[in-house]
Amino acid sequence: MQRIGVFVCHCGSNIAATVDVKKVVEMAAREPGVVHAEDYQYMCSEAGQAKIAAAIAEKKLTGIVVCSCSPRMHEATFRKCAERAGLNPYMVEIANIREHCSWIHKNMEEATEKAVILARAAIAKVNLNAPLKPGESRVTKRALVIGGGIAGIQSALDIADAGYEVDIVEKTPSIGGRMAQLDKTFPTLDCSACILTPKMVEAAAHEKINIYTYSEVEKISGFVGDFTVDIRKKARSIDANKCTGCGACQEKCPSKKSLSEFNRGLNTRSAIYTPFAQAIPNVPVIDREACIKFKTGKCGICSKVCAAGAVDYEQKDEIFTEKYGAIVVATGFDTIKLDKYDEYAYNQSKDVITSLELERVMNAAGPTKGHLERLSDGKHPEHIVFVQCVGSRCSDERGKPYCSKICCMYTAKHAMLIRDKYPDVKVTVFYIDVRTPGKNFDEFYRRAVEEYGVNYIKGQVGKVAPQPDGSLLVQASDLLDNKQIKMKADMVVLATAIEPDPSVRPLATMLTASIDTNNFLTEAHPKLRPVESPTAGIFLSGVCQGPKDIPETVAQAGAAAVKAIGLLAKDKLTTNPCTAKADELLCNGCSTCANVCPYGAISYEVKLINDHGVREDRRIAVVNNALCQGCGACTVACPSGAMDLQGFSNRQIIAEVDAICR
Amino acid sequence: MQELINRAKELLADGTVVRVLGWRKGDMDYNPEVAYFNSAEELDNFVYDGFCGANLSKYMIEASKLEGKTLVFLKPCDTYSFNQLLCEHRVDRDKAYIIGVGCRGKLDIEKVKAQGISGITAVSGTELDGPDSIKVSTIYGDFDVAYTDAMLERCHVCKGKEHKIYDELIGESKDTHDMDRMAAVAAIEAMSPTEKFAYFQAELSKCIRCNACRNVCPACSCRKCVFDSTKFDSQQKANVDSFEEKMFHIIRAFHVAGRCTDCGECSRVCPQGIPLHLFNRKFIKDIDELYGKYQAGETADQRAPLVNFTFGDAEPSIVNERGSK
Amino acid sequence: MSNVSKIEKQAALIREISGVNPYKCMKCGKCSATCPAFDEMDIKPHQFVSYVQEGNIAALAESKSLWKCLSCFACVERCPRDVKPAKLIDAARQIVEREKGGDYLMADEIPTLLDPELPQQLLVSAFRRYRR
Amino acid sequence: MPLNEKTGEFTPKIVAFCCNWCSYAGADLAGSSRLAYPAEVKIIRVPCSCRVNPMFILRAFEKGADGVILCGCHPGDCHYSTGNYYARRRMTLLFSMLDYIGVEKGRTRVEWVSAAEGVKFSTTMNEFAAKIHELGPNVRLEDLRCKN
Amino acid sequence: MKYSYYPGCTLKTKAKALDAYARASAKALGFELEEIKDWQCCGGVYPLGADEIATKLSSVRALADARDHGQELVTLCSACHHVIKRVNDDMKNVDDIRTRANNYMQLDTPYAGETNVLHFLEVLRDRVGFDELKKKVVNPLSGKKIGAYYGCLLLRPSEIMTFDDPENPKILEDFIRAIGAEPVVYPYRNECCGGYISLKEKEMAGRMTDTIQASASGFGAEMLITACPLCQYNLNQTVDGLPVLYFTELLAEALGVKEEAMA
Repeated sequence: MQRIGVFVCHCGSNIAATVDVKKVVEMAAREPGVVHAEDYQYMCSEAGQAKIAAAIAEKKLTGIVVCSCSPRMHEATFRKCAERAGLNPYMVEIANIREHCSWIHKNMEEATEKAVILARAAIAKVNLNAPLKPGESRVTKRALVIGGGIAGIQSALDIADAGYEVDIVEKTPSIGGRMAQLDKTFPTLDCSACILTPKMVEAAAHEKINIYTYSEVEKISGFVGDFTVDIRKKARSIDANKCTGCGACQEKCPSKKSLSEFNRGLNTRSAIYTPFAQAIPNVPVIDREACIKFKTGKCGICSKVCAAGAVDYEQKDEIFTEKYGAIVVATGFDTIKLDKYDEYAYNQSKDVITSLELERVMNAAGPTKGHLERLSDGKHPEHIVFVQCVGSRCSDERGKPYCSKICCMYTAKHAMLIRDKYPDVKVTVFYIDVRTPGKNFDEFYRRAVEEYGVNYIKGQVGKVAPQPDGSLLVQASDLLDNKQIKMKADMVVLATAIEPDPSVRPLATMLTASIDTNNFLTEAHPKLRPVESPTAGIFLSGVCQGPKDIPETVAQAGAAAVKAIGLLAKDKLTTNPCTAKADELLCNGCSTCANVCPYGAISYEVKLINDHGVREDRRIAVVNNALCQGCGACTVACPSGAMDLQGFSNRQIIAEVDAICR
Repeated sequence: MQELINRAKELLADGTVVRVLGWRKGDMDYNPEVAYFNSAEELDNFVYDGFCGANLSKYMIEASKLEGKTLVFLKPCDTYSFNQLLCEHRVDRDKAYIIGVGCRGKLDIEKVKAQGISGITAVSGTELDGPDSIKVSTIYGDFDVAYTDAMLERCHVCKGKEHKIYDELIGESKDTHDMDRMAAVAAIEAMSPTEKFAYFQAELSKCIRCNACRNVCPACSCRKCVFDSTKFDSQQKANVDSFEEKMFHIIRAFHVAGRCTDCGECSRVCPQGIPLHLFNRKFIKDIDELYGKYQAGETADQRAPLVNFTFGDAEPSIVNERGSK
Repeated sequence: MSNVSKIEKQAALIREISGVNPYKCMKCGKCSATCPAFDEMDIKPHQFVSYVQEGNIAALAESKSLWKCLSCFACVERCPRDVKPAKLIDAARQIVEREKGGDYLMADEIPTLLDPELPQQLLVSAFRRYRR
Repeated sequence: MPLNEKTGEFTPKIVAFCCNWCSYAGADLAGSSRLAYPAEVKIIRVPCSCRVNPMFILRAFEKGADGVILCGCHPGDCHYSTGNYYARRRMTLLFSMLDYIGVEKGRTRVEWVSAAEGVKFSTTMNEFAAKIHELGPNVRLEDLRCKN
Repeated sequence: MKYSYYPGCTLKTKAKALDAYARASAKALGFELEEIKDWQCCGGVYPLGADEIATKLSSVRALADARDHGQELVTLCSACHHVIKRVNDDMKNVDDIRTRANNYMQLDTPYAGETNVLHFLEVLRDRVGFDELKKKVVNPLSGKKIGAYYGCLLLRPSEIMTFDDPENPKILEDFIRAIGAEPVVYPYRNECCGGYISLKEKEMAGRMTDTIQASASGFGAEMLITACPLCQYNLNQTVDGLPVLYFTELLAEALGVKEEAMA
């Protein structure tokens, strides 16, 4: 018989305001096995934990139930507390009477009754608990960073600087990501390339970093400390070891009509190309869909002009497998498609562009060589209208329900840069709210208004109508004046919502990392574990977790790196002891369990079994504790009930069911 | 029948097998028993006729533990069970010498009795090569009964006359399939929830929990049944009907779902005449309709539907559309 | 019935008839930016939401806007918050028309409004829109 | 029959099995967002929806539960990759069998609720509880011997 | 191919041409419009109020009739299309409206949105196909610069009408191309002409049509086409405006059945 202690937490008034904790103590004390029950203001506090430890010692408790917040919050805390007091940590059960009770019910009587039942279920379970001992698994001292933008580069550099091998996998031909496409950065207005390229070079030169561009993650298996990843290196059609990066091939390539991805489709590139001049590696790829050689078998000019003989039309995709201890996801973002927002005439006029396209227009390496001009006719614009919140803060399916966070600031930046360089250009910004929470951010926005004379109007744009004379008629609200405005503009720039890069969806499935309804990766805890995925060993870096600007991205990238380093620094990991275990006397050896095991953790051995005096060789399932992750699929597949899950045994769960239905 | 005995004697004599698993005469013509034969002499009691419905596959679990090979006679439908057991590593292929025996459907004495015939003393003409009607002798005189009229329900919905696994074949099999296997299930599906509940309540209340169904079932072959172990706090042997009616048979059917070959032994042996196969067939029907046709025991290396999935499987809510109106 | 409870009832009725939750509005003004009849309206489309939120139904009922709204659904289409201002306006119009004497079109007005080309559907729809 | 002693109203017993990674966290989120659902719903934490044995569900009914709901990660998002796919087949067949023996539809349900779907968790539980209220007490599966 | 056909009030009176050209063209294109028996006026305005039932019943009647004939329901007038399509959506998706409407109607088989409602233009695009139509054109309207006027009713609310991109539609432009003419795209083709208010607020409606007309002619259109008798009437009120024609008239002309249609 267990000797159980029950500890009911008030959580200040979080629990105590709706649950009569005294009553819970009183009722729990009557349950079988319970020899001690008490309540306290904050069980998780030092004093609360001291009470638990004292009771364990004094009452010689063999198991405890803490009625408090979610086990996802403090189970680990109370387990550690029990362990310090000499009790096996797996003899602790939590009754969640906060998130699942006091916070959702208003009626005290009802909530108290439910809390009592939840406590009862936990007591029934702990009566059947057995001490468990965690196992150990090894840690592969190598990290994988998925995505080679500023987030991935920063995470990789930090991990590599700590002395661990890092592989960066980037799906495009060069690292650099979105930041490489930006012209200037806020709120300092320094040049994006000037601060990014040194980082790219540093990553490329780092002896601990391997960069796999034009590559994608194909398959991921394993678990924290021991992931096995298949990476596909797409055929570049160029031998990177031979290529000198001279650029002759690109110059001579006759197929020059493909839209440049790097310049957001605003101009074209050759079929053999490096996305931009500072690309790393400076090795081109052949776009096989556009290449004349691949389409018709004729041409081959690039091969002829390549002095190094690097062009290899026969190159094939290559898949290699590598093991990693930690994975950092840094897949970044893209702007949403504007197909469903044609009231802004994005598809009807070349002079309506997104902000990211404006970055390319403003950039010296962009389609207009950095001259601000209309893309339709090359004319210098007299008036530019910026529209905020295009697709952000939308509750319908056209857009995104969240604030994209960076638009207010980059719009202020664009407005300021334009007014600075071209004082003759009038700039109007239509906004719903100007959101500038950040260091020097509001000051920056105010400078745009006060020093640069940018005209901010509160109100949304309803329609952009292209006019026969080539101008754009912008119809908008001025809410402060309660007017409808119609103004002519030469260009309209849309602050388009950002969304996670679509590649993150299949990746999350491979990683078994959870993802929210907007396809942002979910963090383990929104406040306390913001850079970790709930899936152990997966860390989040940059916009894949939520909208953020460059300094925030870099900060998070560093934080993710530190978490990864903390993992890689360990030689062994303690494993979850809640693993499956087969009862040898009951096992049929039928292999049903192995069929459903996602980890290949179950194997079969022929063993001499003594079954009530009958000795015979039997085929028996054996679970590898280092591989088993404790899902329990095998326990239900097992027809005889031989396979059980420690910590969540059949009898424990049934005891909970019984306690609830009593 | 003599051919089987002769062949068995040969195999015993040349040492291919050390024992024979078959049927021997029972106290009446219509209840032969499953038996081991260890010598040529013992084989004199061997019988193979229309009443040898018993599926010998399950006995091969124990036979697989014995020294030497066992000769086992399997009817076409029994071979599915053998394959399924092989798939689950419960029988040892190397310990079995399988003679696939011909079958023209097996008989059910209850079907004879249901025709108003009582006081049965003997039944003849049930051999594989026998006539189209059997002769039933009773204390009131002799009666002729058409062979098919005395056949087990399962033979009317026979899976086919082909043996799925064997070492050699003796005897011709006949196609006896002349009914829709799922008709009875579909009829129940069409009832209202109240009718369904009443139907099963009435049938299952007859259960005396003798465990014959469990013991005969080739899929129900666990070393220890969950109903006898402490693992689920579900051990209960006392016959208290409210449990039997609602849980035991559902759990049993679920445990064999995807593994049941629909051999029909459960219903054949039930002393209370409960149509237990209707549970198993419901699962088979659902599996066929939701996850694609699947026949357990078709081969020995299939992946059973409950340890398998596709990404596009139906959601459980499909039951709301498919189930009772 | 007290005045307060009548207002509350009417505001609730507007929410019910329109099926619109005015609290979803984030006051971006896109409806008013979109509205082709904006200049003719005394209470502007985005203000309708505030009036319903505040329960100022009397002002809505007297508003010219009820009769100026074109029911063109441009605001419904473009509203990023799915508030559907046109439905609010229509609901307010319903409330006025359903009260005795609220009709905006009288049968004896018709002859003076007709012209030879005028399609039938304009009369039919005017009756539907302006009368109960 | 679980009638409220004071009001005489039917207060059902509802067991909700929630997987640790998605749905239990979704329930936590419903809690921290203060999204109410009836106190009749009691949650049992399991590592994965595939841990739920049909016997647990039958057991709950036998012991007098009026409704049982299983919540897990959305298909494709299982923390253990494939657990919910097995659970989906098992529950589909079990529910179909319960329907076959005449148990009212709607006493059982499976819903995929992610860690981010606090709202969905709460709405699901509200709907499910309403459905159980509509169906009334479970008399067909309850084992009378289990009553005190 | 046979479709159930709902003409609506105006097509029997002031807009007879819209109807006649459509029928003749349909014949030329190999499909038939079978007029629903005893159809009633749709009311011209979709009743927005969630509590309005009676005003939706005439649409339900037409929809159920098409369902009973196992046919898709084709409309021609934009207003009828709008009303019937939206009522159909209510019957399919709004439990309360479906239940109450069926209670009123007492049909042999209750109606639950089974019928597929198609505008004549959708038949041309999705059933006939513009490529196919192009092949059947005998009298291409080459050189004609035509502005399409969509108006509101066909496009919005787009989630229910699912007719075309509500902000940048192209079905009429594709149609214009198919009959050999040149489409003129102008930004006000999906802005309201004020048709509904043109009875009581003539001046206001006039200002709206002026904007549309000016925009279209500014981009070089020589004429406007529309599917809506109300728009056609209203847009024609602009003094010295572009001529406004029904799209079916041009279709019949291109197919060479114009005379036959009016015979």
